Amino acid sequence: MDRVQLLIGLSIALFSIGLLGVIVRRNLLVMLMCMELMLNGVNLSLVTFAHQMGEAVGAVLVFLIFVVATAEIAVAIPIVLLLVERKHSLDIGAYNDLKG
Amino acid sequence: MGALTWIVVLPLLGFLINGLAGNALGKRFVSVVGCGLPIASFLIAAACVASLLAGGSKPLIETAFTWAVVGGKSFEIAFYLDRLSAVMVLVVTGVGSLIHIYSTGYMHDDESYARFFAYLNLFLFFMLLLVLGRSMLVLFVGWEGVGLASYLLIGFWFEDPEKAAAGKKAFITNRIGDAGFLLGMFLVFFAVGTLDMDRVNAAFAAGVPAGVSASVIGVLLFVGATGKSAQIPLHVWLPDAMAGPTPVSALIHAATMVTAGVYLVARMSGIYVHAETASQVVATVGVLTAFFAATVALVQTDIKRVLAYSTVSQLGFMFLAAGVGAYGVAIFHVVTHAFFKACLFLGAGSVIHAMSGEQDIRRMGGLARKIPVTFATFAVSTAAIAGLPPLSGFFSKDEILWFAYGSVTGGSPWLLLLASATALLTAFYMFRLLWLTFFGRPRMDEEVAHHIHESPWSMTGVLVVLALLAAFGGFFSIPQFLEPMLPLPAIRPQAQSFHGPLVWIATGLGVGGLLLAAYFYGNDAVRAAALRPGFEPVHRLLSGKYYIDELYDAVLGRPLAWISEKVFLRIGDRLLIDGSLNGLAALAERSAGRLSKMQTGNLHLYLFLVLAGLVGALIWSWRNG
Amino acid sequence: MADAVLLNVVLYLPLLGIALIVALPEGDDERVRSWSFGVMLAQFVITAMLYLRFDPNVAGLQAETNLPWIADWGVSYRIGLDGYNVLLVLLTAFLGPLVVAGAFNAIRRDVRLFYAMVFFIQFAMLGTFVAQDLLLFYIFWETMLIPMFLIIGIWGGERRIYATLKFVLYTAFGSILMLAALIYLVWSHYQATGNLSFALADLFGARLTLAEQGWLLAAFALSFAIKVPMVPFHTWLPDAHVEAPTTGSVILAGVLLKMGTYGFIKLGFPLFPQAAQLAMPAVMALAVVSIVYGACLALVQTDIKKIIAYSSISHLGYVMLGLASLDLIGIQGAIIQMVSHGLTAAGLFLMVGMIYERCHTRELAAYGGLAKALPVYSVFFMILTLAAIGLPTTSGFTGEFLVLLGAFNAAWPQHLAGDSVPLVWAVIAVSGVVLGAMYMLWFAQRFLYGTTRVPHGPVADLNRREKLILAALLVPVFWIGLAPDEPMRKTEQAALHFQRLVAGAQQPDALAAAPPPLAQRRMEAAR
Amino acid sequence: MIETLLAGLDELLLVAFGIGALAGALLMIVLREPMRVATALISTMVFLGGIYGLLGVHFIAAFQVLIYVGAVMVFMVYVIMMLDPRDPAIQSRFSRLLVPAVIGFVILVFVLVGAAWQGAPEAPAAPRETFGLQQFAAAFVREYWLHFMVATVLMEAAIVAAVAVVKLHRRGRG
Repeated sequence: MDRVQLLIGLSIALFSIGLLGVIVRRNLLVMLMCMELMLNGVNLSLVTFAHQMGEAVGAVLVFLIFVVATAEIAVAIPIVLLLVERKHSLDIGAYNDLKG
Repeated sequence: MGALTWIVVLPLLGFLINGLAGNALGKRFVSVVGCGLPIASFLIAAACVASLLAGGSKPLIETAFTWAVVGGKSFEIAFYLDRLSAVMVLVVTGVGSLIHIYSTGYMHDDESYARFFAYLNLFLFFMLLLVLGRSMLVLFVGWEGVGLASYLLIGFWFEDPEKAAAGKKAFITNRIGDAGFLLGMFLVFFAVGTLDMDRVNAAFAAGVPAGVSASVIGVLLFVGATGKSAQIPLHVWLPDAMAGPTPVSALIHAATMVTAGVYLVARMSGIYVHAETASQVVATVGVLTAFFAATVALVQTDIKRVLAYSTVSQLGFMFLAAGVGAYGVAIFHVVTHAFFKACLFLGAGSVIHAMSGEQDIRRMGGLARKIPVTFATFAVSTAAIAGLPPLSGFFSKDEILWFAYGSVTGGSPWLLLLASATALLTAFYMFRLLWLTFFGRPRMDEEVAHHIHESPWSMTGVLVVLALLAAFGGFFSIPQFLEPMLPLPAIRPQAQSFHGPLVWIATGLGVGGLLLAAYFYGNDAVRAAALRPGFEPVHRLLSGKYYIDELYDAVLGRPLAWISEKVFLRIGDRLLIDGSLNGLAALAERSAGRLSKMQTGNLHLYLFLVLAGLVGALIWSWRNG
Repeated sequence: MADAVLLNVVLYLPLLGIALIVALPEGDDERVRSWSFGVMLAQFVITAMLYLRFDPNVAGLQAETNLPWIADWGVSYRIGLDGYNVLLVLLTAFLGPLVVAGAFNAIRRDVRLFYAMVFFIQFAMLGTFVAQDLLLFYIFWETMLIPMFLIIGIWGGERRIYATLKFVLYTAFGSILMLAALIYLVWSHYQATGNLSFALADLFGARLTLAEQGWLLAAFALSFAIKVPMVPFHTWLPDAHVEAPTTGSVILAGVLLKMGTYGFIKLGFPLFPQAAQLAMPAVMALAVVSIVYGACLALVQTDIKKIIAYSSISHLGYVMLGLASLDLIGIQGAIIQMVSHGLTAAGLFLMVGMIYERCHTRELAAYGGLAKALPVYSVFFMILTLAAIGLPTTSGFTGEFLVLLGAFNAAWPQHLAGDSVPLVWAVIAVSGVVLGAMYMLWFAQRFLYGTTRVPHGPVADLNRREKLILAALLVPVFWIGLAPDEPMRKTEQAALHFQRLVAGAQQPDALAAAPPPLAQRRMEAAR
Repeated sequence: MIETLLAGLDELLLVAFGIGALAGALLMIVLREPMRVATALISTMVFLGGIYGLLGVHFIAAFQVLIYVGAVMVFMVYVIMMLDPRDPAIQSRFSRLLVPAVIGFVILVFVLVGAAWQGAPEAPAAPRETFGLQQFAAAFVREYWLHFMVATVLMEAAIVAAVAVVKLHRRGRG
């Protein structure tokens, strides 16, 4: 088992666990954090490939993902605050306003 | 600008001045502008005609400007004066000016005095375009323009819905004719590549161009002419057009505009000489119209309607002449008709003026002594239209009868027979009109009778001039004048000897009509009244004008409205198009409603579906590697 | 070069106008109105200069700007004047100030936003006309929808939501198809030549099979036919007109509808000439059906705006007939008829707006005898009505006459050759002249004549502003009617170009030489 | 000797960090308290930073720690502290979809890993020289400046949005 495969496996695992977490956890904040975990998994794969290929593209992308993640969290947190303000709950089950 | 252009432009100036600033300028100024400019036009026209004749009849051509050039074909706005247009332009400006002068008296108390003169000048402008235009395009501009002016003038008293409707009817009927005219014009353009009528005639003189048939062109142009000149089947508008002020009836619906169709046929004679079928159609429609209108005129009781049907009838005579190839004679009748019919209409106007607006001849009678000038001029003109020698109508009508019988191009005994019958009827109903109006016992109310007065000099003076023209106009021998450009047809050999008797027959018809009218309507029309019960159905049919208006309404008007409303709007637009669209929209909405049930609002479910989708997609792509 | 700058100035002046009025303090409506008018007037003056400097003898583009834009996709920022658009650009710029002035009284709510929208749509319309790049054209084309949507949706009548939805759905539906067709066209042109370009000049020569052309033409034509609108894609128009505020109707009738016909003449037919040739009988049939159908429906309407809306359908049918004739006279007539309809329909809608401001109803039955009550109004109305039905000396006559002459000129030889169908259509189209007179005079008679009935009357006759607007509108109406030579010379090269491209396209030989269908080529490439 | 040992250590450390990261991730699923979840996430991130360092991309490692742990997670922790996350409303830790989600998860991992193993690119014979900050910076300035600018704009928009949301929040309250 060589290094790259190991790291890719890890990245897959992190991504999948993140996705699983988003699906199964009910706490809004935990869900957000699981999303961060997914991003981290993707980052890892990018860095691995960049490392393997010896090119900077992957790293650049990672950098941009940092920016996006930061932006995302910067917007998400106030939204969470607003939502909690309205429903007084962090339980995602309370948020079914989109029900058709 | 050359002289010809000035002839046309002066009335336009009058229209602009009176139309834009008339109300601010005062009646006197309006009168001066409104009458002065047409008179100036007449004088210039006379000078131009003089120079035309001095120059050996070489046509005067004046190009004003180029309207458009498309694909190497140029449409020019040019004016053209030859002998034919010389006759027409003199009649139009001459009679037109007289009627303008008459109007200063007739319309004196109307609140829209300036508007009236503006419209009259506008009409004159378009009429002059029509007769002076070199190209069919210019002619068409004038053609439609006079229709517009007529529309505006018929609906002059627009508060009355009936009058406005009459104007509309005139315009639409004319437009139907115009559609035919347009098609004929297109065909000419296709054949010759130009619309300049002198060139078209020249081209046809060298033989009918390839790809077109002269008869098709002739019939199409004649459709236009039937519209403008009120021939069957498009005659329905003219009697209604009498809703306009009487000078308008005289100018437009008797003397000038309605003869435009005859002018067109004469102008395009180069085509018609090659178009035997078309010429036959023209002659037949003409003589039928003449006869038909004369029968209707027998029973009309509105003084202007009698004259209107008589106009339709006389126009039929003109087309009869044109149809048998005697274009010069047709124009001759145009001229004499312009004189006597203008005089009759203006005389009728004078009568109406005297009768405080009453138009029903059943409520007139015994006016001869009260308004002697009007009576005298009216009587002269009546005699002229009835064809009593040596008045103008006699000459032109005699020649028409002669050629209807004798012309090698279409003359026949049938035409003569119908035309003679019409001539007899004409004399009869005209003298009936004269009798009922001027003789016998006065039948009007006391109050009206009290107010009867002779018209002012501006009206009677014009009547006198026109009566003189109607009396002696026959001595201008127009057919000979036009002979160089519109040669008269040869006479069939077997008809040669008939000319002498025909003069006597024509005279006899006029006198016969006179005597019959005197017999029936003298002595307060007791004999006519006695006759009436025996002919009740005929009388009703004639009074109803053969119910042609009703027929058109039932066959064309109502079905059109019905199809538009019920089929196109209800079924086409609302049901089919909007219906199917709304149906689609409703379908989308309903299915969206069902689909929206999937939206549980459960975020976890959505995410799980994402996961499932991801897995599915991966497996699929793995399988299909 | 100077001309190119001027054209860009004309194009972007409306945006400057938006910036100006947005910068104005809130509530200063008077100043918003006068400044908007000023900007529009300046735009018209510059456009008029450009028009005067336009050289009628040059066949190609003038005042051209050609800059790379999205170079990777072959998209360029390419605008310019040619015979196709020069009159329409002038018309748009001419109507601008009149539209602004016409709304001085009518719009009292959100004045700044309103004028910003008017500027916005002006920008988009001019852009659509001058764009010489397919993608640029498409962007402007779509942009037009937004301000129109807002103008009808915010300032419209009671059923405005329904009307806007119908309008937007109809046009957007057509646009989507056009976008797909456009991409396919560029793509297959790229496949065939290796030149990825959205420039119209390149695409005119694109070699496509007849089937491809047919589908692409159908997609383009649907989009344009909806905009024209041709029967049976017309039902959005009456609703949009009725619900739109006066300004909306004026823009819609004055310029927006010309987009459809302009699209046909500039893109639809020349891009796919062989298919267009084959489609011409159908186009002709639809055009004539539009003429008659629109006229018949106008005859039975009771809402003033609907009458004019349906008459628009009829009048634009003439434009399509002229194009379908493929006769030089007919094509020229079609261009003139576009302008003429822009003037008369805009004028009539303005006048309906003026009476609506006074009497607050558009129900024809409520009116009567306006000639007595509002003489000046009636005179203008009558002139515009007569111009609309093509009375000689007005622009309507020039357009109709040339269109019908062209249609007939094209149909008669076919009749001689044994195919009488076009002749029948041409003859029916000529009879449309009668129907036109019927509905317009019927309308005018009930509106202007008879006993005087003025809802909420008595009301004042036209004021000076309104008189000036209408008088200004009549100038080009009579100009084109009396002396169409000048404008027609400017469009002649375009008409020739159109005729050469469409009528001159070789039909059967081209088929053999055409490249195989795209799918086949892709398979080959894959191998 | 020492070299091979060091290389082996490198490998060992990599595996250890990987296991640490994996453990942190799994803990995130099972822990109830959000604060503990956050701690687990932070540890995962730090482990990942270690892996990056081991791979030689030090600056990414530094960013990982600085931005993720230093900025994002601190923000997160603040919010957790602010919101009193022991929400009594949350009856159960997991949603009803736990079982199907786990099944889906297993299949996903299986498929992904299978794909990764099957389609893994041939490792270059000798891994090329790892790029440093210099190449990264150069690439950034020369080729990716537009992307960088776009990201900057996005960042800015996010800040504005965050401020706007908070402002809305205030207004809604006041």
